[in-house]
Amino acid sequence: MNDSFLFAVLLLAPIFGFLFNGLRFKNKNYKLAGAVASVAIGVSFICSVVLVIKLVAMPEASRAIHVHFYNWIEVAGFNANAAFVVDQISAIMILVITGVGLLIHIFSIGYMSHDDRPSKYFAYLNLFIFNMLLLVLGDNLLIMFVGWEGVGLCSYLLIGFWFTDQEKAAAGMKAFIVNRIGDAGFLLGIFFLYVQFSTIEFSSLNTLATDLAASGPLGWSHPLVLACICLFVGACGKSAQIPLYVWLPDAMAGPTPVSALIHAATMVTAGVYMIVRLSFVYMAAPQVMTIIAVVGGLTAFFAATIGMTQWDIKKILAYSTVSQLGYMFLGVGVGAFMPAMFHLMTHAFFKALMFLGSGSVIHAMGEEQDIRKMGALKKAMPITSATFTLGWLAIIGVPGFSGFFSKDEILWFTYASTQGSKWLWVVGVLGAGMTAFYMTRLMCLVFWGKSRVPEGTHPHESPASMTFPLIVLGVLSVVGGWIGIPHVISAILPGHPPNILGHWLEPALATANLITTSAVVEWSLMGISVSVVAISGYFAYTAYIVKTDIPEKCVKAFPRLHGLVLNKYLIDELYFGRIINPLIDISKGLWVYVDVNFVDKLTYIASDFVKSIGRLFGSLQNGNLQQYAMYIAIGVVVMLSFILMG
Amino acid sequence: MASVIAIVFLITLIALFGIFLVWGTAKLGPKIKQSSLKKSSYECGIEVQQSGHTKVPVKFYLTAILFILFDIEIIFMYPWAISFGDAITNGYGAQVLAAMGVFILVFIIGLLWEMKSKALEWE
Amino acid sequence: MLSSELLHIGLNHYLGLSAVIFVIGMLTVLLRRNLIVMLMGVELMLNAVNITFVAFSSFNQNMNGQVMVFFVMAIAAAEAAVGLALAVTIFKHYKEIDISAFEQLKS
Amino acid sequence: MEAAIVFYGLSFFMTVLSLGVLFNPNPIMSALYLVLTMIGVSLVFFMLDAGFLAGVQLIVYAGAVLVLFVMVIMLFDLKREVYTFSRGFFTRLLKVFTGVVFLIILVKSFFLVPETKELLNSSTQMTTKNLAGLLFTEYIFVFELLGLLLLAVAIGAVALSRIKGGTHAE
Amino acid sequence: MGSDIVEISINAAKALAIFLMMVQIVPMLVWVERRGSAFIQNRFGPNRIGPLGLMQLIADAVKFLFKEEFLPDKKRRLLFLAAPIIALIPGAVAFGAIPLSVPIHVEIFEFLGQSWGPYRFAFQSVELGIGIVFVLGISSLAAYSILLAGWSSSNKYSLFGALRASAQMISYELALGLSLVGILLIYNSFDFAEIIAQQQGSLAFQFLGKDIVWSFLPNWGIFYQPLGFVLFFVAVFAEANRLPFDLPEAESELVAGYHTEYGGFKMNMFYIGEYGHMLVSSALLVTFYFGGYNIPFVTPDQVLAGVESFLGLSSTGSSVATAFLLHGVFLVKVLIFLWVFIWVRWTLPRFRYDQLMDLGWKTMLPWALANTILTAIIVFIFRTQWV
Repeated sequence: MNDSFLFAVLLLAPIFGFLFNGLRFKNKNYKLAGAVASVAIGVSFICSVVLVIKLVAMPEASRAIHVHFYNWIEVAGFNANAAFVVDQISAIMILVITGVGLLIHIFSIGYMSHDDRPSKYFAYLNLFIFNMLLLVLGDNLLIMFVGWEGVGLCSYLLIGFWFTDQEKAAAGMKAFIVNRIGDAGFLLGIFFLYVQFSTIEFSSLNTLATDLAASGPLGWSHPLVLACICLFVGACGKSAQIPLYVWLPDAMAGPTPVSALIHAATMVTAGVYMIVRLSFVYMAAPQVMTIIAVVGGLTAFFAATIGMTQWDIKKILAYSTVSQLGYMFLGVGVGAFMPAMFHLMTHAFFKALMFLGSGSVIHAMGEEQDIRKMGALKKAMPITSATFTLGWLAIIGVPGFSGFFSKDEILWFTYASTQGSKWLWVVGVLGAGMTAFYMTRLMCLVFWGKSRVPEGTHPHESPASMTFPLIVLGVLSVVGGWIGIPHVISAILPGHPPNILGHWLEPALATANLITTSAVVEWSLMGISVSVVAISGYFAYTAYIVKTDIPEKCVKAFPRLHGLVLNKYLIDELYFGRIINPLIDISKGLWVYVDVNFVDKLTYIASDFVKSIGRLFGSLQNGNLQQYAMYIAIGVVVMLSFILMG
Repeated sequence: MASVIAIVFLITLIALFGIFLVWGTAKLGPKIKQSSLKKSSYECGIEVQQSGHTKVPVKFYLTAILFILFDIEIIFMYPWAISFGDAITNGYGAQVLAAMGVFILVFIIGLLWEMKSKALEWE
Repeated sequence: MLSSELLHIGLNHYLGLSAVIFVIGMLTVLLRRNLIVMLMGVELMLNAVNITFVAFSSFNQNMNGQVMVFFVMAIAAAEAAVGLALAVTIFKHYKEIDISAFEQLKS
Repeated sequence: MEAAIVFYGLSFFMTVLSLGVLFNPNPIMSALYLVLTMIGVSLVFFMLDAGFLAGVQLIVYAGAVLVLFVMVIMLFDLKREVYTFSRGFFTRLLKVFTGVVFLIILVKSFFLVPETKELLNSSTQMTTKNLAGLLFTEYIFVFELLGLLLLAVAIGAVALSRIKGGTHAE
Repeated sequence: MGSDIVEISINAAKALAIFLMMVQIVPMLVWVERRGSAFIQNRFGPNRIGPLGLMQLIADAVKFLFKEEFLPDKKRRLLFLAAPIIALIPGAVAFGAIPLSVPIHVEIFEFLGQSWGPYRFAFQSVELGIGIVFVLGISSLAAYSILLAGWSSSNKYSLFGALRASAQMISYELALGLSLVGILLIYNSFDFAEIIAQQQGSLAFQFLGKDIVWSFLPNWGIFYQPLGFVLFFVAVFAEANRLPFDLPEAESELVAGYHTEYGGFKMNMFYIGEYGHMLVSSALLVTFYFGGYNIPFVTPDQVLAGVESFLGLSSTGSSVATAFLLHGVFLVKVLIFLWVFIWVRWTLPRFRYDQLMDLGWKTMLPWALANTILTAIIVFIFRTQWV
């Protein structure tokens, strides 16, 4: 089967699903809608698997399948054509998107059984997958941008899915607007790149960038540097980094599978994927890399602190996503492109798992999201709690699980890379510790400990269609780590399992040059991080299971700090106060003075003038026959006099 | 130009003669006392019933209109009649006859229609 | 002093006469209120035009002018016929022939 | 010499008569003035050597059209009109003014006409036979059309006379 | 009217003479009519005043002059007086246009020490290139006198009479015009003189190239246009409102038609108009169908030659003599027709009005059209050289 057919099916299957469901919005039959959507995603999953297999079969050097459908825009030198490419990086991404997507589709069939608009939901979900595939497979920045926007749209549609609820609709709006700000940055970045290289294809961009980098360091005002900064702003918008992260916690207003798919596995990783895609371009601008690393580290630490004080299960997971993304950007910032991709994949598995788990918990608890009203769900929901525990172990980085390998690799690169710095490593480790603390806190309050479930609700295990994806994701979050075992660990393991992922991605990515250190240093660093994680985990366990009064004492010890953190550092209020409200006031003022008084007045004057002329000529027609004859006579006389005079 | 003078002379002559006669009768006749009876219109001696606005039949003006139209069609025939002899001698007698045939046909149609539509039916 | 130009009747004299009659006809149409007199005004204007036609045709020795007069007469007669037929129908309806009677077609 | 006398006399009479048509309040009188004007026009045609046209003018206008006018006036029994001219002094003034300006323009335009030859008296070409010849060669189409026009007018007039009110005007 | 004083005066005298002739004929006709009708009705007629009642006419004329005037009220008086005058004009002017005889040629002669150039006097008051159309035009003006008479006498019945009379005149004018087309087709000219010139000698016409001469018949119009003659004859009667068609002003019908209100000489003027119209009609009949002033089988030139050789007068004298001789012939023919007019009046009953109008529109007009078409086809067949 030739490539273009495969690509076509891969891309068009979700579209077909979208159209099928889209045209029957009002239909309440969720089974049919869900089935069709899942089948569509299944088909594209199979296509992507086939593609990856073909890719693997190709020789290592030129591992890329390129397909060109038609040249989309061809204007005086600038041409962007609808062409797609699958190479090592995008292979992983499409597998993750379609794979995780498929599982989430299956999960949401059960989840959306009570909803009255299932087909609309599935239509949006399919559209989202299509756009995500566009973003990932596009061979030039413009196609990526189209996907970028599409994804933003779908996230808005899905977050505000229950738009009847004012607050949820506002959350959708907020997500969309913040994304738009990021997209603006992304667009500027594309322009700068075009200005610099007059092409927007990734392959040519990367080669040109490396030649440019070879010719010496670039100043701050160099277009390439500016491009990187703007692109990074775009990435922040999409992947919720420091300035533009505010939308992600509120995005929890959407259905949980949405959060799982969009705000854990795929969309939020788009920023990371973009930077990894343009790794050589970023390598040419080291100063931007440091900015990214610093922002990534801060976001990781900062989000983790907020995560500790939250009571809503989904909010905790949201902040944990923000902090994990912070780790990925930290990795990318220090040049650890391969570990960042690795962490991205593993994070996709265990975060999707946890979200779905929380989904089934909420589903079981009758839409109750406050963990203070949960507890001891282990007995009521064995499968969910078991798989959730696997995810917990992965995320805090217990050795042997996927989270450990990827996060540790990033921390090692932070320490070892010339780009990185010791302080960043320390921040990273502290972040990891706090992650361990709030995740354990979550586990204690939800699954272990005493049951604080109110009388009305009786938690029960979710049906098979919801638990099956949980199991698969559980296995993946464990197994996912083994394909990218760092060499230092593989050295001591029997059989020296090779770093498959590393070899796979190595030709396509740039890598930071690490300072040579002995294995001992690496082991010791690993030891420190594991011990920090263990201590904070134990501390959380004791605080929330054994002696439950510790949290109150901490709160009383630092009341103001706790209040501040609880209210998410009043970031939202800051934004509203400083930016949004003044903007509204200005526009209201403009409306009153300029529009109402000036522009309207003008139009009224014009219309009155025309009306008066109309009335003037109207009076000419008074039915008197002779008057008409007189007008004719006058006309003739005037005309003749002109002829004679002229 | 000469004929115009002759016509004008003739018309003035006749008009003067007429005026002379009318003037003569007025002057020579006995002086008349205008009495209401004399002024009233002569109705064979029967008392005059002035019936106000007389119902004038519209038929007459229709005759006049049809007269105008058919008169013009006749007048269109005069130049044809005059030049028909020469047309024949010059050789295009046939075409002229044909053209005139069409014209006369239209005339006949008008006539037939007018007869059939009983436009000139006198009560 | 009868200048020779005035005595010798040229084309312009006839055109002058026709112009005068035309204007009088026009004024009749414009000024008189009685519909039938307006139609007479039209007849006057048409006759003035006929005079110009014949004047030009006889001064330029070209028969086209006369043929045109011939046709103008036919059309003028047809027009008068229809005009008066309409006048009669109007008279039947409005009982009076003054044009101020039928001014319904106004904005 | 006598041509000038006749022409000026005739044109004077015709202007006076047409003014009579305009100013006479009694429609029957204005109709009669119009008859005399028509006879005047036919005399002008005689002066211009268009004998046939003069005769046709007499027959068509003086003999047929104006008989219809007089008959219709009698039909309506129109007496002397109370308001002969249109309302509004200024509009009347404007109308007269337009008429006068029109006259001036016409007279001015006559002098644009190139100098014409002497009026040849009854030269050979100007006979009715040539008129007929022209009629049947160049204007044959118009000739047939006019036949149809007259037919149409006949039908129209009869139809008009049949409208409500039957054959008798109240 | 000619270039010098002599020509003008003679022309003027000629016009006056012809007009007086027409006016004189009218009383004579009245006398003939009264005597003739008496003869037809087997009674004497006026014979008291003067031999055979000839002076009766002058007596009537004087009587009419002294009759009392009856005039309508103020506002219609002008039209009331104008009507009889207008009645006069058509008849007289039309008669002036008809050539009564061969034009007179006068050679140069000495008089009062001045030589007066050769003259040519047409034997008619108005010499027109287009005789027929002019006569038709003028005779169509007759309708006005009737309309005005009816209108201005403010008498309901006279108004009706006037409308009926004018309607009748109009419809028969159509038939008249159409029958004339036949004549034009044969003679191809409007001018009376030319038509009469073509009616000289004996009947001769070409047929398929061969010239056929029927010497026993004079070359008159009637033999070319027999149907045309009948139509013309009937139409002329109607035009002049003569008897079978004189219903509109017949005594027994609507009082006296349009001239009920007229008394005295104005009434007489209407009669003058009527008889004048009759005179013109008969003159036209003679000109078109009976060879005008031609003596049958003899051309005017032969007559001129005969007179010259027989009387031996000078050329002007002889041309004057022949002119008057042919004029006499013309008058004889006209008188015959006048007698026919009168004769018909006292023999045929009167038509009812709707019969009269139907005859005009539904029989006369179609027949005239048929005649035109027939003549056209015959002329086409006879004249084209088929060979």
